[in-house]
Amino acid sequence: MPIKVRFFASLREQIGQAEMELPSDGVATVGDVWAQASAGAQPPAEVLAAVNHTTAGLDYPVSDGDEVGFFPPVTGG
Amino acid sequence: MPIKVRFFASLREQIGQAEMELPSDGVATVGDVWAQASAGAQPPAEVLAAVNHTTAGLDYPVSDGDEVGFFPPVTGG
Amino acid sequence: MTIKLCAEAFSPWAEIAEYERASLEAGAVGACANFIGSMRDNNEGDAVVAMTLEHYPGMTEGALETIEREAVAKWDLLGCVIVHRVGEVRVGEPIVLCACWSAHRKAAFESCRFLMEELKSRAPFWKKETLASGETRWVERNTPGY
Amino acid sequence: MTIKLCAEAFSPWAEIAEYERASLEAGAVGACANFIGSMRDNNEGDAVVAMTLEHYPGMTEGALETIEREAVAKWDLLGCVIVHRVGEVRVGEPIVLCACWSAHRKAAFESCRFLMEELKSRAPFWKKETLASGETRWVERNTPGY
Repeated sequence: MPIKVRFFASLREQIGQAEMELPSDGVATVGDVWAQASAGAQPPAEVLAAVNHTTAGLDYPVSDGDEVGFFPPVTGG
Repeated sequence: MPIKVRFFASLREQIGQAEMELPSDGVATVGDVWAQASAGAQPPAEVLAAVNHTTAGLDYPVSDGDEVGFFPPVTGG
Repeated sequence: MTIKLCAEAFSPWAEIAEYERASLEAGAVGACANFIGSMRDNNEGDAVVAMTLEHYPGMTEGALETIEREAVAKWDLLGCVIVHRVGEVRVGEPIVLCACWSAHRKAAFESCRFLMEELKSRAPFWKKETLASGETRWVERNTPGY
Repeated sequence: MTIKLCAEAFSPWAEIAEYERASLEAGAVGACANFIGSMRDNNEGDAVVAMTLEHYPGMTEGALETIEREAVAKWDLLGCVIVHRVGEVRVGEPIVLCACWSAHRKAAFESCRFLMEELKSRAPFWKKETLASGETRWVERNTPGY
Protein backbone atom coordinates (compact mmCIF):
# COMPACT_ATOMS: atom_id res chain seq x y z
CA MET A 1 0.00 0.00 0.00
CA PRO A 2 1.23 3.50 -0.78
CA ILE A 3 1.91 6.17 1.82
CA LYS A 4 -0.66 8.94 1.93
CA VAL A 5 0.90 12.39 2.32
CA ARG A 6 -1.10 15.45 3.37
CA PHE A 7 -0.15 19.12 3.59
CA PHE A 8 -1.94 21.80 5.58
CA ALA A 9 -2.33 25.56 5.75
CA SER A 10 0.55 27.68 4.39
CA LEU A 11 2.53 24.53 3.58
CA ARG A 12 -0.34 23.22 1.45
CA GLU A 13 -0.34 26.51 -0.47
CA GLN A 14 3.46 26.46 -0.94
CA ILE A 15 3.48 22.85 -2.13
CA GLY A 16 0.46 23.56 -4.31
CA GLN A 17 -1.45 20.44 -3.34
CA ALA A 18 -3.31 19.07 -0.33
CA GLU A 19 -2.39 15.43 -0.70
CA MET A 20 -0.52 12.86 -2.73
CA GLU A 21 0.37 9.18 -2.59
CA LEU A 22 3.92 7.86 -2.57
CA PRO A 23 5.13 4.31 -3.13
CA SER A 24 6.65 3.08 0.12
CA ASP A 25 9.79 1.67 -1.56
CA GLY A 26 12.90 3.32 -0.17
CA VAL A 27 10.89 5.36 2.34
CA ALA A 28 11.92 4.59 5.91
CA THR A 29 11.24 7.78 7.85
CA VAL A 30 9.14 10.92 7.90
CA GLY A 31 12.19 12.74 6.55
CA ASP A 32 12.30 10.38 3.56
CA VAL A 33 8.61 11.07 2.90
CA TRP A 34 9.28 14.81 2.90
CA ALA A 35 12.23 14.42 0.53
CA GLN A 36 10.27 12.34 -1.97
CA ALA A 37 7.13 14.47 -1.75
CA SER A 38 8.98 17.74 -2.22
CA ALA A 39 11.45 16.52 -4.84
CA GLY A 40 14.38 16.89 -2.49
CA ALA A 41 13.68 20.39 -1.12
CA GLN A 42 14.79 21.02 2.47
CA PRO A 43 11.90 21.01 4.94
CA PRO A 44 11.12 24.50 6.34
CA ALA A 45 12.80 25.02 9.73
CA GLU A 46 9.52 25.03 11.61
CA VAL A 47 7.71 22.22 9.77
CA LEU A 48 5.76 19.79 11.94
CA ALA A 49 4.74 16.26 11.03
CA ALA A 50 2.30 13.60 12.18
CA VAL A 51 2.19 9.89 11.38
CA ASN A 52 -1.30 8.44 11.54
CA HIS A 53 -2.52 11.55 13.37
CA THR A 54 0.17 11.54 16.06
CA THR A 55 2.94 14.12 16.13
CA ALA A 56 6.24 12.67 14.94
CA GLY A 57 9.78 13.85 14.27
CA LEU A 58 11.61 13.63 10.92
CA ASP A 59 13.36 10.42 12.01
CA TYR A 60 10.09 8.67 12.93
CA PRO A 61 9.67 5.36 11.02
CA VAL A 62 7.03 5.11 8.31
CA SER A 63 5.40 1.93 6.96
CA ASP A 64 3.13 0.84 4.12
CA GLY A 65 -0.29 2.46 4.32
CA ASP A 66 0.65 5.16 6.83
CA GLU A 67 -0.74 8.65 6.58
CA VAL A 68 1.93 11.33 6.98
CA GLY A 69 0.84 14.96 7.49
CA PHE A 70 3.08 18.03 7.23
CA PHE A 71 2.10 21.43 8.60
CA PRO A 72 3.37 24.75 9.96
CA PRO A 73 3.20 25.68 13.68
CA VAL A 74 -0.40 25.52 14.88
CA THR A 75 -2.35 28.70 15.58
CA GLY A 76 -5.75 27.67 16.91
CA GLY A 77 -7.53 28.72 20.06
CA MET B 1 -19.76 61.90 68.45
CA PRO B 2 -19.50 58.32 69.71
CA ILE B 3 -17.62 55.57 67.94
CA LYS B 4 -19.81 52.97 66.27
CA VAL B 5 -18.58 49.41 66.81
CA ARG B 6 -19.79 46.48 64.71
CA PHE B 7 -19.15 42.75 65.02
CA PHE B 8 -19.62 40.16 62.30
CA ALA B 9 -20.10 36.43 61.86
CA SER B 10 -18.74 34.14 64.59
CA LEU B 11 -17.39 37.15 66.48
CA ARG B 12 -20.86 38.72 66.56
CA GLU B 13 -22.23 35.49 68.04
CA GLN B 14 -19.43 35.29 70.63
CA ILE B 15 -19.85 38.92 71.68
CA GLY B 16 -23.61 38.48 71.67
CA GLN B 17 -24.37 41.70 69.85
CA ALA B 18 -24.02 43.12 66.35
CA GLU B 19 -23.22 46.71 67.23
CA MET B 20 -22.71 49.18 70.05
CA GLU B 21 -21.65 52.79 70.52
CA LEU B 22 -18.69 53.85 72.62
CA PRO B 23 -17.79 57.31 73.87
CA SER B 24 -14.58 58.36 72.16
CA ASP B 25 -12.93 59.60 75.37
CA GLY B 26 -9.70 57.73 76.02
CA VAL B 27 -10.01 55.75 72.80
CA ALA B 28 -7.03 56.37 70.51
CA THR B 29 -6.65 53.18 68.47
CA VAL B 30 -8.55 50.19 67.12
CA GLY B 31 -7.01 48.17 69.98
CA ASP B 32 -8.49 50.61 72.52
CA VAL B 33 -11.90 50.19 70.88
CA TRP B 34 -11.64 46.42 71.20
CA ALA B 35 -10.59 46.65 74.87
CA GLN B 36 -13.51 48.94 75.79
CA ALA B 37 -16.08 47.04 73.73
CA SER B 38 -15.08 43.66 75.12
CA ALA B 39 -14.51 44.77 78.73
CA GLY B 40 -10.79 44.14 78.51
CA ALA B 41 -10.80 40.66 76.91
CA GLN B 42 -7.86 39.88 74.62
CA PRO B 43 -8.75 40.02 70.93
CA PRO B 44 -8.80 36.56 69.27
CA ALA B 45 -5.52 35.82 67.50
CA GLU B 46 -7.06 35.98 64.04
CA VAL B 47 -9.41 38.95 64.54
CA LEU B 48 -9.53 41.46 61.68
CA ALA B 49 -10.64 45.08 61.91
CA ALA B 50 -11.75 47.87 59.61
CA VAL B 51 -12.05 51.60 60.25
CA ASN B 52 -14.68 53.30 58.13
CA HIS B 53 -14.81 50.22 55.87
CA THR B 54 -11.07 50.00 55.26
CA THR B 55 -8.96 47.21 56.76
CA ALA B 56 -6.88 48.47 59.70
CA GLY B 57 -4.50 47.05 62.31
CA LEU B 58 -5.00 47.24 66.07
CA ASP B 59 -2.72 50.28 66.27
CA TYR B 60 -4.68 52.24 63.66
CA PRO B 61 -5.90 55.61 65.03
CA VAL B 62 -9.60 56.11 65.69
CA SER B 63 -11.49 59.42 65.89
CA ASP B 64 -14.90 60.73 66.91
CA GLY B 65 -17.67 59.36 64.72
CA ASP B 66 -15.63 56.56 63.17
CA GLU B 67 -17.14 53.16 62.47
CA VAL B 68 -14.95 50.29 63.65
CA GLY B 69 -15.77 46.75 62.53
CA PHE B 70 -14.33 43.53 63.96
CA PHE B 71 -14.57 40.18 62.23
CA PRO B 72 -12.98 36.75 61.79
CA PRO B 73 -11.00 35.72 58.66
CA VAL B 74 -13.19 36.11 55.59
CA THR B 75 -14.58 33.05 53.79
CA GLY B 76 -16.49 34.31 50.75
CA GLY B 77 -16.16 33.30 47.11
CA MET C 1 -16.01 47.37 35.69
CA THR C 2 -19.02 46.11 37.60
CA ILE C 3 -19.66 44.97 41.16
CA LYS C 4 -22.93 43.37 42.16
CA LEU C 5 -24.19 41.85 45.40
CA CYS C 6 -27.25 39.61 44.91
CA ALA C 7 -29.67 38.56 47.64
CA GLU C 8 -31.32 36.12 45.20
CA ALA C 9 -29.98 33.39 42.92
CA PHE C 10 -28.28 34.75 39.79
CA SER C 11 -27.31 33.32 36.42
CA PRO C 12 -23.60 33.82 35.69
CA TRP C 13 -24.24 33.48 31.96
CA ALA C 14 -26.95 36.10 31.99
CA GLU C 15 -24.63 38.46 33.88
CA ILE C 16 -21.84 37.86 31.38
CA ALA C 17 -24.09 38.25 28.35
CA GLU C 18 -25.57 41.47 29.71
CA TYR C 19 -22.15 42.93 30.47
CA GLU C 20 -20.86 42.01 27.02
CA ARG C 21 -23.91 43.59 25.39
CA ALA C 22 -23.83 46.78 27.43
CA SER C 23 -20.12 47.43 27.96
CA LEU C 24 -17.89 45.68 25.47
CA GLU C 25 -17.02 46.10 21.84
CA ALA C 26 -17.02 42.56 20.46
CA GLY C 27 -14.25 43.14 17.93
CA ALA C 28 -11.80 44.26 20.59
CA VAL C 29 -12.20 41.19 22.83
CA GLY C 30 -10.04 38.17 22.11
CA ALA C 31 -10.25 36.50 25.51
CA CYS C 32 -12.74 36.08 28.32
CA ALA C 33 -11.70 34.13 31.41
CA ASN C 34 -14.27 33.56 34.07
CA PHE C 35 -14.81 31.65 37.25
CA ILE C 36 -17.97 30.52 39.00
CA GLY C 37 -17.88 29.34 42.59
CA SER C 38 -20.98 27.43 43.62
CA MET C 39 -22.37 25.77 46.71
CA ARG C 40 -21.43 22.13 47.24
CA ASP C 41 -23.51 19.62 49.21
CA ASN C 42 -20.52 18.68 51.36
CA ASN C 43 -17.62 20.28 53.19
CA GLU C 44 -14.82 18.80 55.28
CA GLY C 45 -16.46 15.39 55.12
CA ASP C 46 -19.94 16.50 56.26
CA ALA C 47 -23.16 16.74 54.26
CA VAL C 48 -24.22 20.39 53.98
CA VAL C 49 -27.85 21.28 53.26
CA ALA C 50 -27.92 25.08 53.48
CA MET C 51 -25.63 28.08 53.75
CA THR C 52 -25.96 31.70 54.79
CA LEU C 53 -23.57 34.32 53.45
CA GLU C 54 -23.09 37.20 55.84
CA HIS C 55 -21.25 40.31 54.69
CA TYR C 56 -20.34 43.82 55.85
CA PRO C 57 -22.65 46.18 53.97
CA GLY C 58 -20.79 49.29 52.92
CA MET C 59 -17.37 47.72 53.28
CA THR C 60 -17.96 44.79 50.92
CA GLU C 61 -18.64 46.94 47.87
CA GLY C 62 -15.58 49.09 48.54
CA ALA C 63 -13.33 46.08 49.05
CA LEU C 64 -14.46 44.54 45.74
CA GLU C 65 -14.01 47.85 43.91
CA THR C 66 -10.49 48.16 45.29
CA ILE C 67 -9.65 44.67 44.07
CA GLU C 68 -11.07 45.42 40.61
CA ARG C 69 -9.08 48.64 40.42
CA GLU C 70 -5.91 46.75 41.29
CA ALA C 71 -6.58 44.25 38.49
CA VAL C 72 -7.23 47.03 35.99
CA ALA C 73 -3.97 48.74 37.00
CA LYS C 74 -2.02 45.49 36.67
CA TRP C 75 -3.39 44.03 33.42
CA ASP C 76 -4.63 45.40 30.14
CA LEU C 77 -8.34 44.65 30.57
CA LEU C 78 -11.33 45.61 28.47
CA GLY C 79 -13.76 44.80 31.26
CA CYS C 80 -14.35 42.90 34.43
CA VAL C 81 -17.29 41.83 36.54
CA ILE C 82 -17.66 40.53 40.07
CA VAL C 83 -21.03 39.21 41.24
CA HIS C 84 -21.40 37.74 44.74
CA ARG C 85 -24.36 36.24 46.54
CA VAL C 86 -25.38 37.26 50.05
CA GLY C 87 -28.02 35.70 52.32
CA GLU C 88 -29.43 32.20 51.98
CA VAL C 89 -27.82 30.01 49.32
CA ARG C 90 -28.99 26.56 48.22
CA VAL C 91 -26.93 23.60 47.02
CA GLY C 92 -25.79 24.04 43.42
CA GLU C 93 -26.41 27.78 43.31
CA PRO C 94 -23.63 30.13 42.17
CA ILE C 95 -21.95 32.05 45.01
CA VAL C 96 -19.49 34.12 43.01
CA LEU C 97 -18.70 35.08 39.44
CA CYS C 98 -15.46 36.76 38.37
CA ALA C 99 -15.09 37.50 34.67
CA CYS C 100 -12.30 39.34 32.85
CA TRP C 101 -12.09 40.39 29.22
CA SER C 102 -8.93 41.30 27.35
CA ALA C 103 -7.45 41.28 23.86
CA HIS C 104 -5.23 38.32 24.80
CA ARG C 105 -5.53 35.29 27.04
CA LYS C 106 -2.63 35.87 29.44
CA ALA C 107 -4.17 39.02 30.92
CA ALA C 108 -7.64 37.45 31.08
CA PHE C 109 -6.48 34.28 32.85
CA GLU C 110 -4.20 36.01 35.33
CA SER C 111 -6.57 38.81 36.27
CA CYS C 112 -9.50 36.43 36.76
CA ARG C 113 -7.53 34.28 39.17
CA PHE C 114 -6.19 37.40 40.92
CA LEU C 115 -9.73 38.71 41.48
CA MET C 116 -10.80 35.41 43.03
CA GLU C 117 -7.78 35.06 45.32
CA GLU C 118 -7.97 38.67 46.51
CA LEU C 119 -11.73 38.41 47.01
CA LYS C 120 -11.32 35.27 49.07
CA SER C 121 -8.71 36.83 51.33
CA ARG C 122 -9.91 40.44 51.54
CA ALA C 123 -13.64 40.83 50.87
CA PRO C 124 -15.76 40.72 54.05
CA PHE C 125 -17.99 37.69 53.46
CA TRP C 126 -18.55 34.84 55.91
CA LYS C 127 -20.19 31.48 55.30
CA LYS C 128 -22.31 29.68 57.86
CA GLU C 129 -23.22 26.13 56.98
CA THR C 130 -26.20 24.06 58.09
CA LEU C 131 -25.25 20.40 58.16
CA ALA C 132 -27.56 17.49 57.42
CA SER C 133 -27.55 16.80 61.18
CA GLY C 134 -29.16 20.22 61.79
CA GLU C 135 -25.99 21.63 63.37
CA THR C 136 -24.76 25.00 62.11
CA ARG C 137 -21.12 26.09 61.93
CA TRP C 138 -19.07 28.94 60.53
CA VAL C 139 -16.62 28.07 57.77
CA GLU C 140 -13.31 28.99 59.36
CA ARG C 141 -10.95 29.10 56.41
CA ASN C 142 -10.69 28.84 52.65
CA THR C 143 -9.17 25.96 50.73
CA PRO C 144 -5.76 27.00 49.34
CA GLY C 145 -5.88 28.78 45.97
CA TYR C 146 -2.30 28.07 44.88
CA MET D 1 -15.12 14.90 29.08
CA THR D 2 -16.35 16.35 25.80
CA ILE D 3 -14.69 17.46 22.56
CA LYS D 4 -16.63 19.26 19.88
CA LEU D 5 -15.66 20.80 16.54
CA CYS D 6 -18.24 23.26 15.20
CA ALA D 7 -18.52 24.41 11.61
CA GLU D 8 -21.10 27.02 12.66
CA ALA D 9 -21.17 29.70 15.36
CA PHE D 10 -21.75 28.29 18.85
CA SER D 11 -22.83 29.72 22.19
CA PRO D 12 -20.29 29.00 24.95
CA TRP D 13 -22.97 29.45 27.60
CA ALA D 14 -25.33 27.02 25.92
CA GLU D 15 -22.52 24.47 25.69
CA ILE D 16 -21.68 24.92 29.37
CA ALA D 17 -25.31 24.76 30.49
CA GLU D 18 -25.93 21.62 28.45
CA TYR D 19 -22.82 19.91 29.81
CA GLU D 20 -23.75 20.82 33.38
CA ARG D 21 -27.26 19.49 32.87
CA ALA D 22 -26.24 16.25 31.19
CA SER D 23 -22.99 15.33 32.91
CA LEU D 24 -22.51 16.98 36.29
CA GLU D 25 -23.97 16.58 39.74
CA ALA D 26 -24.53 20.16 40.92
CA GLY D 27 -23.83 19.45 44.60
CA ALA D 28 -20.37 18.08 43.85
CA VAL D 29 -19.16 21.12 41.88
CA GLY D 30 -17.62 24.01 43.79
CA ALA D 31 -15.69 25.61 40.94
CA CYS D 32 -16.01 26.14 37.21
CA ALA D 33 -13.22 27.93 35.36
CA ASN D 34 -13.70 28.63 31.73
CA PHE D 35 -12.12 30.49 28.87
CA ILE D 36 -13.58 31.79 25.63
CA GLY D 37 -11.32 32.90 22.81
CA SER D 38 -13.08 35.00 20.19
CA MET D 39 -12.28 36.70 16.92
CA ARG D 40 -10.94 40.24 17.11
CA ASP D 41 -11.29 42.84 14.38
CA ASN D 42 -7.56 43.52 14.41
CA ASN D 43 -4.24 41.68 14.59
CA GLU D 44 -0.66 42.90 14.56
CA GLY D 45 -1.84 46.42 13.83
CA ASP D 46 -4.06 45.55 10.84
CA ALA D 47 -7.84 45.58 10.57
CA VAL D 48 -9.13 42.03 10.09
CA VAL D 49 -12.53 41.40 8.52
CA ALA D 50 -12.72 37.61 8.21
CA MET D 51 -10.94 34.45 9.27
CA THR D 52 -10.84 30.84 8.15
CA LEU D 53 -9.89 28.10 10.57
CA GLU D 54 -8.31 25.13 8.84
CA HIS D 55 -7.72 21.93 10.78
CA TYR D 56 -6.53 18.35 10.29
CA PRO D 57 -9.68 16.19 10.40
CA GLY D 58 -9.02 12.98 12.29
CA MET D 59 -5.92 14.27 14.02
CA THR D 60 -7.59 17.29 15.66
CA GLU D 61 -10.07 15.28 17.69
CA GLY D 62 -7.37 12.89 18.88
CA ALA D 63 -5.03 15.72 19.85
CA LEU D 64 -7.77 17.41 21.90
CA GLU D 65 -8.72 14.13 23.58
CA THR D 66 -5.09 13.53 24.52
CA ILE D 67 -4.88 16.99 26.08
CA GLU D 68 -8.11 16.42 28.03
CA ARG D 69 -6.85 13.07 29.28
CA GLU D 70 -3.64 14.72 30.48
CA ALA D 71 -5.64 17.32 32.41
CA VAL D 72 -7.83 14.65 34.00
CA ALA D 73 -4.73 12.69 35.04
CA LYS D 74 -3.11 15.80 36.53
CA TRP D 75 -6.04 17.43 38.39
CA ASP D 76 -9.06 16.23 40.29
CA LEU D 77 -11.74 17.22 37.77
CA LEU D 78 -15.46 16.53 37.71
CA GLY D 79 -15.73 17.44 34.05
CA CYS D 80 -14.20 19.31 31.16
CA VAL D 81 -15.27 20.54 27.76
CA ILE D 82 -13.40 21.78 24.72
CA VAL D 83 -15.33 23.29 21.83
CA HIS D 84 -13.49 24.71 18.82
CA ARG D 85 -14.72 26.37 15.64
CA VAL D 86 -13.55 25.37 12.19
CA GLY D 87 -14.25 27.05 8.85
CA GLU D 88 -15.34 30.66 8.37
CA VAL D 89 -15.44 32.79 11.53
CA ARG D 90 -16.79 36.32 11.81
CA VAL D 91 -15.62 39.16 14.05
CA GLY D 92 -16.84 38.73 17.62
CA GLU D 93 -17.68 35.04 17.28
CA PRO D 94 -16.25 32.52 19.76
CA ILE D 95 -13.39 30.43 18.40
CA VAL D 96 -12.70 28.23 21.41
CA LEU D 97 -14.24 27.30 24.74
CA CYS D 98 -12.35 25.41 27.46
CA ALA D 99 -14.28 24.74 30.66
CA CYS D 100 -13.23 22.75 33.73
CA TRP D 101 -15.26 21.76 36.77
CA SER D 102 -13.88 20.70 40.12
CA ALA D 103 -14.74 20.67 43.81
CA HIS D 104 -12.19 23.47 44.42
CA ARG D 105 -10.91 26.46 42.50
CA LYS D 106 -7.20 25.61 42.25
CA ALA D 107 -7.79 22.54 40.07
CA ALA D 108 -10.38 24.35 37.94
CA PHE D 109 -8.17 27.39 37.27
CA GLU D 110 -5.01 25.45 36.55
CA SER D 111 -6.56 22.80 34.34
CA CYS D 112 -8.47 25.37 32.28
CA ARG D 113 -5.31 27.32 31.53
CA PHE D 114 -3.43 24.07 30.83
CA LEU D 115 -6.05 23.01 28.26
CA MET D 116 -5.76 26.34 26.46
CA GLU D 117 -1.96 26.42 26.38
CA GLU D 118 -1.68 22.82 25.23
CA LEU D 119 -4.39 23.32 22.63
CA LYS D 120 -2.64 26.38 21.26
CA SER D 121 0.69 24.58 20.93
CA ARG D 122 -0.41 21.06 19.97
CA ALA D 123 -3.84 20.95 18.32
CA PRO D 124 -3.68 21.15 14.51
CA PHE D 125 -5.62 24.32 13.74
CA TRP D 126 -4.43 27.17 11.52
CA LYS D 127 -5.88 30.64 11.12
CA LYS D 128 -5.96 32.52 7.84
CA GLU D 129 -6.98 36.16 8.11
CA THR D 130 -8.58 38.40 5.52
CA LEU D 131 -7.51 42.00 6.09
CA ALA D 132 -9.60 45.09 5.39
CA SER D 133 -7.33 45.67 2.37
CA GLY D 134 -8.53 42.37 0.88
CA GLU D 135 -5.13 40.72 1.41
CA THR D 136 -5.13 37.29 3.08
CA ARG D 137 -2.38 35.93 5.34
CA TRP D 138 -1.72 32.98 7.61
CA VAL D 139 -1.31 33.73 11.30
CA GLU D 140 2.24 32.57 11.92
CA ARG D 141 2.40 32.35 15.68
CA ASN D 142 0.41 32.67 18.89
CA THR D 143 0.74 35.48 21.40
CA PRO D 144 2.60 34.23 24.51
CA GLY D 145 0.41 32.53 27.12
CA TYR D 146 2.70 33.03 30.12
